[in-house]
Amino acid sequence: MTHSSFLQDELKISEQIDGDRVILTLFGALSVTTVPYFRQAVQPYLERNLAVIVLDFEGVTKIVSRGVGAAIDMAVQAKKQGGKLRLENVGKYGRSLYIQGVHLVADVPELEGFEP
Amino acid sequence: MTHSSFLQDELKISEQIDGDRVILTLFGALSVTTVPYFRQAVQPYLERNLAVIVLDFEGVTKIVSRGVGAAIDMAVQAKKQGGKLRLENVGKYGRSLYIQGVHLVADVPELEGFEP
Amino acid sequence: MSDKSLKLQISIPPVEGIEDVPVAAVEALASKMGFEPNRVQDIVQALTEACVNAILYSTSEMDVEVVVTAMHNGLILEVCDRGSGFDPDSIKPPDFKLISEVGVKNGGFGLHMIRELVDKVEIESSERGTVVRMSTFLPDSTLSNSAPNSTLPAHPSDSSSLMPQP
Amino acid sequence: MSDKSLKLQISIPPVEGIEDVPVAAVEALASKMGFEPNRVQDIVQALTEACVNAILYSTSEMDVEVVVTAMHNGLILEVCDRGSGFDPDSIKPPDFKLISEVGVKNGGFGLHMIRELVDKVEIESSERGTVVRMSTFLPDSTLSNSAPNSTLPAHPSDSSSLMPQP
Ligand SMILES: Nc1ncnc2c1ncn2[C@@H]1O[C@H](COP(=O)(O)OP(=O)(O)O)[C@@H](O)[C@H]1O
Ligand SMILES: Nc1ncnc2c1ncn2[C@@H]1O[C@H](COP(=O)(O)OP(=O)(O)O)[C@@H](O)[C@H]1O
Repeated sequence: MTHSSFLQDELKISEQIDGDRVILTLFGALSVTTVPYFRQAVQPYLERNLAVIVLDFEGVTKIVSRGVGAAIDMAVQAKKQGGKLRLENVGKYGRSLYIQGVHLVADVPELEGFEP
Repeated sequence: MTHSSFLQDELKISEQIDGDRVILTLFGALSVTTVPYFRQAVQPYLERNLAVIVLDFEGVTKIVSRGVGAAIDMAVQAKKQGGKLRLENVGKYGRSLYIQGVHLVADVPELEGFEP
Repeated sequence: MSDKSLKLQISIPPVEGIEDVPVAAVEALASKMGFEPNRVQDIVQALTEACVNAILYSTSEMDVEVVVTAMHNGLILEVCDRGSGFDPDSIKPPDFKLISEVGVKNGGFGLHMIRELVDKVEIESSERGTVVRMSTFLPDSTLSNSAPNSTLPAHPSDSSSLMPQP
Repeated sequence: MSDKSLKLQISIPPVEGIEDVPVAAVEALASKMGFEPNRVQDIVQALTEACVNAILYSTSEMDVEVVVTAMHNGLILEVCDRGSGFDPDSIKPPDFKLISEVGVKNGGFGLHMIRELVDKVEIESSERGTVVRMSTFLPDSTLSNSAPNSTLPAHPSDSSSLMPQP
C-alpha cells in the first residue's frame, strides 16, 4: 500500500456540548486512514465521563469496517464508565453497523428487517 | 456497438397541458438510445402549434450531444410555426446546452459566466 | 437485444483511498441493473471492504484488479491483488460476546461484513495473491419485469454455472 | 506521502449505455482530487461524449479502454477504441447560423463539446482505432492549498511534459 497526496480521505468532526451530553457530527470518510484521527478526536470526550456521546453520521460519505470497529471500542469504553454512545442519522450505513454488532454496545436507531 | 438488455438508458416523459402551453417533464437519460423516443414523443405537441412547449429537465440524469441536438431541432421547428421552446431546470447541464447553442433558438435560463 | 453477460475491468494502483473510484463505478452499474438502493449499498460496502484489504495487503506497486461481470440475473465482483495471500479458513467470525466486553482494537470485521452483505463469497489465495469473488443476485421479480421471456436461471442456487472461471 | 501521478484503467465492452460506469468512476475521482462541481460536470460531459463515440464507432466487440492519469495538478483521460478511425481535421466546428435556421438533424456536436469542456484535447486516429486524450487542470489555488511545497508545474501551458506518451 502507498499513500498519495491527492486522494486522501478526509474526516472533520464538529462539537456541540449540551450539559453532560456532547454531539459530535462527522463529515467525510470513516476509513482506514482517518480512523486514528477519529479515535484521537473522540478520546477526550470519553475521558470527561459525559452521560451521552452522540456521533451524528449525517455527513459521513464512506465507512469501512475498521472505522466501525473504532466506534465499537468507544461504546465499550463509555459503557464501562457508566455513560453511553449513541449513533444518529446512520442512514444507509445502518446495515453495516448492525452486521458488526454496534447495536450490542451502543444506542443505534432501530433497523427494519435486520436478522442478526 | 452492441445492445444489452440490462444496461439500457431509459427516458420517461410526463405531460401537463395548460391552455396553449404544455410542460413536458423528462425523467432519465437523454442519450443516443432514447433520442428517437424523445423526438417521437414531442412531435405531436409541435404539430399542435402550441404557443409554448416547456421541456423540464429536473429529472434528467444524463445528456449526450445528440439529445441536445434533438432539442435544437424542436426549437427550430417551434420557432418556424410562431411558437417557442423553453428549457427549465437545466441545472448542471446548462453549460453543455449553451456550448451547443441551444440558447440561440430556445428560451434557456441565463447562464452565469458563459462566454460563447 | 442481448442477454449476454458483460465483463468490465478496473485496474487501480494499491493506494489508500482510491477504492472510491471502482466503488463509484460499480454503484452506477448496480443501480442501472435494477438492484434496489439497499442492495446497491450492500454491494458498495462489500466492494469497499474487499478493495481496502487488497490495497492494505498489497506488497508491491502492482495494480489491484476489479473484474466485474454483469449478468442478466446478477453481478459478480472479483477483487484481485498480488499480495502475499492468507488462509481464508483461518479467519474466524467475530466473537460478539467478547467484543461487547472488551471492544475490537484491531479490525477483523472486513471478511465477516463481505460474507453477510453479498449472496456468495469465494476466496482463492496463495502466496502469489488473492481473489475475492462476490456474487449478488437480482430478485426474481426484477428479472421477470425486465425480461419476461428470460430462460436464464433466476435463483442464486441455480447460478453456479454462470460463474466465470478464475 | 507521494505526489506521483496515478494511473487507472477501465475496460468496457462497446455496449450502449455502459459509459455511465467509467463516467461515475471518473466523477468520483475528479471530485476527490478537488475539482469544483462545475468542472467535475465538464469532465463528466466530455468523457460521456468520448465514450459514446468510442462505443458508437466500434466495429468489433473489442473493449473500449479508458485510461485515467491523475496528477497532482490535473487529470488526463484517454478513451481508446478499436474502430476504423476518422480524420479529426475533417471535422469542422458547428455552423451556428445554419443550425439556428435549419436545425441539426444528425449529431455532429460531440467533438466540439469535448474541445470546449476540457483544457486540452489531442486525437490520434488510424484505421486501427482512435485515442481521444482530454486534459483538465486544477486551478493554482487548489494546488497551493493542498500542497504548498509542490514543485510541479501548475500552469496548463507548462504541463506538456507531464503527458503520458501514447
Ligand atoms: N487481500 C488480502 N491479502 C492478504 N491477507 C488478507 C487479505 N484480506 C484479508 N486478509 C487477512 O485476513 C485478515 C482478516 O481480514 P478482515 O476480516 O478484512 O479484517 P482486517 O483487515 O480488518 O484485519 C486480515 O487481518 C489479513 O490477515
Ligand atoms: N471514436 C471515433 N471513431 C471513429 N469516428 C469517430 C470517432 N469519434 C468521432 N468520429 C467521427 O467524427 C464525427 C463527428 O463526431 P461528433 O462530433 O462526436 O458527432 P457525432 O458523433 O454526433 O456525429 C462522427 O460523425 C464520426 O464520423
